[in-house]
Amino acid sequence: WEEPLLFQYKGKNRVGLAVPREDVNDRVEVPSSVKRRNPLELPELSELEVVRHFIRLSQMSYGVDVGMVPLGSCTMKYNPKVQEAASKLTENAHPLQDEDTVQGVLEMLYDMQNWLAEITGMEQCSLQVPAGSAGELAGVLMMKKYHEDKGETRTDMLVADSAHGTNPASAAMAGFKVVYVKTDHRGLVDYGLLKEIVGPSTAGFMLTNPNTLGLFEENILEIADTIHSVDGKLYYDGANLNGIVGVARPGDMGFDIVHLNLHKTFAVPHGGGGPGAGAICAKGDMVDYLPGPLVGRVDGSYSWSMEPHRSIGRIATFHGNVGNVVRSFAYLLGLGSDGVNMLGVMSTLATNYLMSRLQDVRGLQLPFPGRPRKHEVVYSVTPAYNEIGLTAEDVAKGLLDRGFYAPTIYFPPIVQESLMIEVTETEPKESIDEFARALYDVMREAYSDLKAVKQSPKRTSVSRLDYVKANHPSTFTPTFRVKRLREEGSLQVLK
Amino acid sequence: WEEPLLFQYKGKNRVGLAVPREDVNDRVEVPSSVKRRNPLELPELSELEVVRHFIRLSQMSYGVDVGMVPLGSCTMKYNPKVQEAASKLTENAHPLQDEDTVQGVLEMLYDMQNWLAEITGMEQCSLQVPAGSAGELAGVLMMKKYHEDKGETRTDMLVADSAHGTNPASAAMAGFKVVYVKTDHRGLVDYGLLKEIVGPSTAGFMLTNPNTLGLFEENILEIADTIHSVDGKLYYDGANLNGIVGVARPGDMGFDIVHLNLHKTFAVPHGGGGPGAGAICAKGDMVDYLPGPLVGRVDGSYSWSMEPHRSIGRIATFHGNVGNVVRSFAYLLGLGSDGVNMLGVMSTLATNYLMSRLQDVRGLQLPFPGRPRKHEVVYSVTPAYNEIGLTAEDVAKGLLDRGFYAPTIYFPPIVQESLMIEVTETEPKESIDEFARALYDVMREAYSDLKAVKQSPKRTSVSRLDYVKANHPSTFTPTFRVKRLREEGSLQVLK
Amino acid sequence: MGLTRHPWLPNLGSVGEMMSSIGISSLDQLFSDVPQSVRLKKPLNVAGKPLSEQEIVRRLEELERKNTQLVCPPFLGAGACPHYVPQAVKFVIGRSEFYTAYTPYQPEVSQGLLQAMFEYQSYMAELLEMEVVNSSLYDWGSALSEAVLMAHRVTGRRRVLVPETINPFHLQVLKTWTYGRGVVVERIPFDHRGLLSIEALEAELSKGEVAAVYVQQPNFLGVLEEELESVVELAKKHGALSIMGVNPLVLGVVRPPGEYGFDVAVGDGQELGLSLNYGGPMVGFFAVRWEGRLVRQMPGRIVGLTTDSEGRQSYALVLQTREQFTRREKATSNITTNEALMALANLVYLSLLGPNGLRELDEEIMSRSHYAARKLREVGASLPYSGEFFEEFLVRFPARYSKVKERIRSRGLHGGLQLDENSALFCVTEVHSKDNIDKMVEAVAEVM
Amino acid sequence: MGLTRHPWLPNLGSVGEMMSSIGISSLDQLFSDVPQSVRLKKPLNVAGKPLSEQEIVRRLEELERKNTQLVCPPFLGAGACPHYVPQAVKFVIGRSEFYTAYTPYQPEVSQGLLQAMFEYQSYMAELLEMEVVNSSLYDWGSALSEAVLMAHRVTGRRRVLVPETINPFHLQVLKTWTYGRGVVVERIPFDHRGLLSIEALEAELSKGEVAAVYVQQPNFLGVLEEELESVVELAKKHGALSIMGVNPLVLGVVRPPGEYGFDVAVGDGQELGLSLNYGGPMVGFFAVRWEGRLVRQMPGRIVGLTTDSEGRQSYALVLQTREQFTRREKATSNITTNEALMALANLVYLSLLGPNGLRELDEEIMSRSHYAARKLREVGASLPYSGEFFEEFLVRFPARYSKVKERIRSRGLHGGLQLDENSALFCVTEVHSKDNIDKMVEAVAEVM
Repeated sequence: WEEPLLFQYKGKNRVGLAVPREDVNDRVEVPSSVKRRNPLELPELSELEVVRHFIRLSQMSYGVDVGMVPLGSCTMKYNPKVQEAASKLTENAHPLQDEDTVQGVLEMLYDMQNWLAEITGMEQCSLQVPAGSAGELAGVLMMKKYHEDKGETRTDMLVADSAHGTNPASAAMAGFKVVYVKTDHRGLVDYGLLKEIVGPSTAGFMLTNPNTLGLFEENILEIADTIHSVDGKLYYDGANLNGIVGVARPGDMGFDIVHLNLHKTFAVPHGGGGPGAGAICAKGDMVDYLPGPLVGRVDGSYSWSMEPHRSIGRIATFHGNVGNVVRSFAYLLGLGSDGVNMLGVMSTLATNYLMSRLQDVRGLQLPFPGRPRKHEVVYSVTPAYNEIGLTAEDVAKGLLDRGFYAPTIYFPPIVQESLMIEVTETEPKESIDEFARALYDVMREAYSDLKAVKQSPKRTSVSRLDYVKANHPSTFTPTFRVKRLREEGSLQVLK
Repeated sequence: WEEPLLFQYKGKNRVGLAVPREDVNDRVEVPSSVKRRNPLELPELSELEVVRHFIRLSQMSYGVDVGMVPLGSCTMKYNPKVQEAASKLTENAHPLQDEDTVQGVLEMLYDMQNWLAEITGMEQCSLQVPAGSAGELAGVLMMKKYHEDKGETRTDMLVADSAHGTNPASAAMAGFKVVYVKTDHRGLVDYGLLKEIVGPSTAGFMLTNPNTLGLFEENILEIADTIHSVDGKLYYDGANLNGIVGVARPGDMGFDIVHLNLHKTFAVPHGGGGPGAGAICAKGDMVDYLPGPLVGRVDGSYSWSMEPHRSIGRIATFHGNVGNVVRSFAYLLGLGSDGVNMLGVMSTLATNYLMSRLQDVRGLQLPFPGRPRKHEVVYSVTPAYNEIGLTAEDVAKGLLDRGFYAPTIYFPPIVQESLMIEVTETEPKESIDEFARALYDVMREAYSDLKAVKQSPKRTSVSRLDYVKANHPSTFTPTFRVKRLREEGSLQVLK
Repeated sequence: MGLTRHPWLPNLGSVGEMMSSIGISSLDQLFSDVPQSVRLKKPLNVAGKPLSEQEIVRRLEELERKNTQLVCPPFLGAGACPHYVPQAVKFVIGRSEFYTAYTPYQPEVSQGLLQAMFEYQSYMAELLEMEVVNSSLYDWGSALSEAVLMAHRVTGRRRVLVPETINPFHLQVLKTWTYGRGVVVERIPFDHRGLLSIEALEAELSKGEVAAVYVQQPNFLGVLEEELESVVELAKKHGALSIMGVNPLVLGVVRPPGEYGFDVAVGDGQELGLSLNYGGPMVGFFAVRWEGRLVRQMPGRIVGLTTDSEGRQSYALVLQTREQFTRREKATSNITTNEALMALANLVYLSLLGPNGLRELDEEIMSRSHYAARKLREVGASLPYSGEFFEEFLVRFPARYSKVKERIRSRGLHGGLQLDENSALFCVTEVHSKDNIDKMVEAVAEVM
Repeated sequence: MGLTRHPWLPNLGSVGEMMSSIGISSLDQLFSDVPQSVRLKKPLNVAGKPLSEQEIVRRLEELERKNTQLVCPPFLGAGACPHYVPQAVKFVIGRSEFYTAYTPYQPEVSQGLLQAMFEYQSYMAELLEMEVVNSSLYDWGSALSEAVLMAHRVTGRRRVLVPETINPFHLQVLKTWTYGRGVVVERIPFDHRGLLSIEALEAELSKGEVAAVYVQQPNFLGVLEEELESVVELAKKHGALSIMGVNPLVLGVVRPPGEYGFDVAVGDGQELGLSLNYGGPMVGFFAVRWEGRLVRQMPGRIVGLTTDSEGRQSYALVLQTREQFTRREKATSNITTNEALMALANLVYLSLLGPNGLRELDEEIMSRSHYAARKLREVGASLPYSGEFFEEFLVRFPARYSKVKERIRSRGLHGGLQLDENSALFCVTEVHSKDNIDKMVEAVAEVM
């Protein structure tokens, strides 16, 4: 398809949705000082035009329902269709309704609070955070407030150099100085270095385990002891939980705070970027700092009765993305204990199986070899880059032409020309086989016909894009309004 | 996509839907004489595999939501999305439930019976027929029984030579001899000829008005008189009603029986071939012959209380395609009287507008010119066929490459190399413009590069198919079972 | 013109422009050929004022509230049995590329739909162990009628033998559809176990002129017929076609028509992933053995495998020379619209269950129906026929069934279909929990 | 291994094969690097036994029944207002190519989603009359927080002035989010009409060090602010950024932020086609004027127009150098996940309504809310503030509101949000029929 922009539709005097009219004689106008002056420059469309337009756009989009999306650290699982039915439970509930009118919703949230606490080994969870980054922000604010309550100003937030970019960004938003902890030759936190860095100004350590290389931090108990020895707090980034669910729990490893991405580990659909859903969980003295209120249960009825004493306050306007929490609820009901206990095993099995299919592919290198991966694995195409100039991006585009979405590339930053691959336990073995074949095929083609790979993708609706034009101040066009005003000559170059 | 057949999936020990287990101790087996012996040769699939497979197949399908489907006599309207919500009303009702438990369903059916009677100018409608051909069968059986009740055996069913193929087929299923009435030089029923044909053995005349050329039968009142003069019955094929809704009614033209396709005129989605929904309506002495029972209303409550005295009996197992009737109900609620009264005008306007955009296209001829069309128009590419060998099928395939579905081709049979186009009132003017441009473009290309058109379509998921292989007894493969058995050598050539 | 804007009528604002392109000055000119005498004198009065979508939904909800909300689906079968419809089935048939498509006349842009129909045919073929399946007819009743009309065409005979235990709704449809062709339908009695009497069948067959013998599995009493080999043999011996009507759901555990050698198999896919829909749409299936005269005489559309001009595996409608749009009055049937979308639902349902799921589901249904039957017997009801059953069974009550039924209704449940003063046909499937079965039995116990 | 088959775990039957490909003989070997001391000693206890889909649906329905079924949506707003959600909106966001997609990192296979996000940004830009819009943040509260943090970055100042009539939930979020950066939030009072006091604002501004002035339209009392030009002027004069929070729904009839010259606009798209969802997901929008320092400092993803290597119009994520995955602690925000699907819902909703529909809807809502207000006054309630309102208004009752509320509940309706002993904030939109408004007022009348 080459589907025009809605703004390029030319209909007149059309409407795609009729407005109901109630016969009340109270027509009023807004005060003239407040009245909109310019006509709204929006297209007029019938229902057919709207529907057809978006059907066509949808066919130019790639999601898990179309094929495998092996993005590392994103845990792109299959989203069971029963989840869509689940959203009916919460769909029409207003966040400020009397509690006795939403007991079903509250019971669901209460169960979820408890189940997630059990899974993470924490004492309590708040579901208010709408997604991961808000969960991280909540977590670092909790640490900040904790230290302040003690009358201390702790300036440093430790972050692994292999960490997700959100970790340092969140720490910075909370006003911390970010101190990076290097990765050692095994792909793990350099424990020796860590001991040197930790001190009285250490507020906490943000860590993910398994880490972004898919490796389990073996020294986790020692790390926790070290952080705790200065009364720092250990923070768990839940993005990578899928590799160990049912095998080990952050709480048992010494973590004090955990954020979860329900849209990763617990199968909430990613929505093309969002909405997700999150949880922030805590144990010990950190429980008092959770964003509140939480759902409590008294005499069989549920209410927002649990307010953490030293709560950092509200992190979302209402109760978080409840409409997505219920999707995870349905997912967990379907897995049950038996299924939940197999998540880590099955996702880890999938990753290691993929690795077994990718042995000895020319140009592809496995950094930090010799250790089992968990939910994901990171490869490097540095050998091919050095030999023939093939980049990770080239490989990604080559995979697109073979019907797959690309892995995460150029992350984690500690690996050059990296491909970060996560297949999840929901992809059938045959899909993994096909993906391995496709990757092998791209590498093989690169060595025989590099130009062909460099020109890919060719079978997609557009080919490689002009990013200079997209980002240059004189051509940067974030809205149709900018395009129109620029064409009219009434817009200056962005300064 | 090249999506493999489900039978080519290789998973083992998979299931896509879990079966609930209730703890009852009544496990029984079927008697051994009745027990299935051969294992079921069906693939094992997870939910993801099933969903992904069908998403991919859906993207290789073309419907009204994807683009214009200008199939003549098929009335491919836009299907408003509110219809999908409407199906909830009937979804879970069992056809044999106590009537007092389905009053909402019955009220809807009662309203629909009456509305359709009003629209057609008939006295009563039965919604039991699941689609058009069953409606026709009901209609001809009603005529047959009517004449038999009078003690007469009438052998002849008159059918216009431009009629839909279902008309003669239905007549034949009811045991009638089909007598064709020719079309005259104006594109209308040859009234002079008709008068000659009609006689004591005439059971009835099956007609559609506007006819399949999109022309209104001007002599309709005279035709009706002629048929009625020998006590024949005039039957209205509702496939073409859309061109005159709100302008004229079959009942007022002298028709005695009308069948309606709710999936044409009343926007039930076509479902890739079905299910549709139908109605069979009657007036005068034909009312008693309708398939029954009908919904009646007594003291504000609804029941299946109206049984036509001389009913031909049940034509469907239960009450017809009620789950689709409710979709038409929602459609009619949305149009209201004001909208219904504009259907004929707006669809006719669309057809004639298209014609105004297709004047003087080289190679394209308008048979029976000089008269306004109604819901559809028939063109012929005979001039181009004679000049350069371009066929109607070539034009159809050329349109596919330009993003449109093709019109109906080679119908009606009285026009050579015909393209039968119906745009409906739901297509925006701009779509009609684009279609006209595409058709012009195909014709232009044919004259400059015939081979290119003959090789189209090229941009579709497959190119032109091998119909000899598809139909030849030695290669005819209607199921995967046939393919498997043939490959195993255990299947003979079909004799 | 009452309307100036409407979501479904995009051209209301372009009327003037379109008229001037046509070269007319009034819309009336479009209808200059329609005699004034047949023109509508006053506007149609239909459905009141146009409703906005929101108001349509409100009106529908108003009607929904007039339906009684039952605690669980009725214990009703008799040709339409309640089953759980998986979300994935609803999702797939809700893909509008499928549901807004027409019959795939242009295969190059309809490969997805065609492949799905080929897969539907293939799944049904495996289930039935028959080689050729069409891409659906309306419902069981019409599929049976088409089968009988086909037998009439093939044999030239008029007599058709059906069991007394045929679903009476199917029987009525059969009579209506075949009336025009002069087919005579005769009924064969059943024995004390509720099974077809083979002796009676043989007796009727030997009278000659029989076009077809029809059997139903399970039969209307819910009983599984056990001597179907004999039926096929006898029909063959007397030159009649053998037709088996079968609930495809049972075929996870029950012998399929192909194994017996039936010429034709018909039935309804309603129990494979369709909502009840107050009885429609359903989806009739139609299958025949691998024999030319049957294949060439069968009704309905068939999708076949072929290749395109570049050799790619592809799919197209085949054997179209049988159909009405080419053959007109000589067609094998008048059918055009079929139930493709419902056939798709069958396919998705079966592909989700797979062979293991289907077998497990069958076993679960049998457990629950037998549990219900045992419980009903324990409170004093009886099962008059001793033949083994699947999900339906006839129950006889010492009390009047109207009273029993009323008491069941008082619990928010809905009993089985009344057949005579003291009997009703009950249907129990995986949607009836033990809890609800117990509640139903409790209610029954109160009036015994 | 407790499970042998599960619909969502396809490889349970392939474990052996996969293990041998890996070269291990026990699944435990996959976790040889996890110290025994942190391994789970007993299995997690979560959610009971695995439920089949049918049982999941039953459990959800059980919970649904524990919610009170109201006759119509509550008369509740305060940041989340009930509106009719069109079927086409539900349909489009139910297309799983959209909802199962990730952030479109690979534009070549994500053009559809990218184009939709570009269109969303473009629609919002027209509505707001602002040039640059991102492709969504979490909600109003977090969008406001991001705006304030941005003002803090741009100006280097710490004071932020907000009206006393700010939505209190937004205020709480703002305080949480900006706490770490040491931002101080101060409140500006309102006058007898319920409008922001410009004098008070000016006084606070002149004290200096103000990073941003925030106003809310309509404000928490439901009142439409009338002197927003002055706010922009004053902010500019004192070197502070001006931020307008606005309910985008009102912009069919109300002056947009761009017309006043605001630097930043934020708000929530909840009222543009989203279900209430018990308060989430919602969708924060974020827009800035065409000025480099604002554009480069804004948070969140932005989709821009470009061309591909063959010159075709295409779309891609732009200005990614602002974002966390490249800039880490120097990023403009930590946000990754946004609310793309909800932004898509906004886009579909607005494209259905178009300019005429939006204006008509606004007029209809104002009619109904004013009807309700008049009726409430007629039975003895009062409106303490005289400023013009849109859909929300503060009502003062002579009786205690707890009693009023209870009486309204007795009709199956749900009243407004209690603000003090005698007052509540009511919200009336197109989902509240005249009938239901009358019923509510009737209930109120009974306790007056």
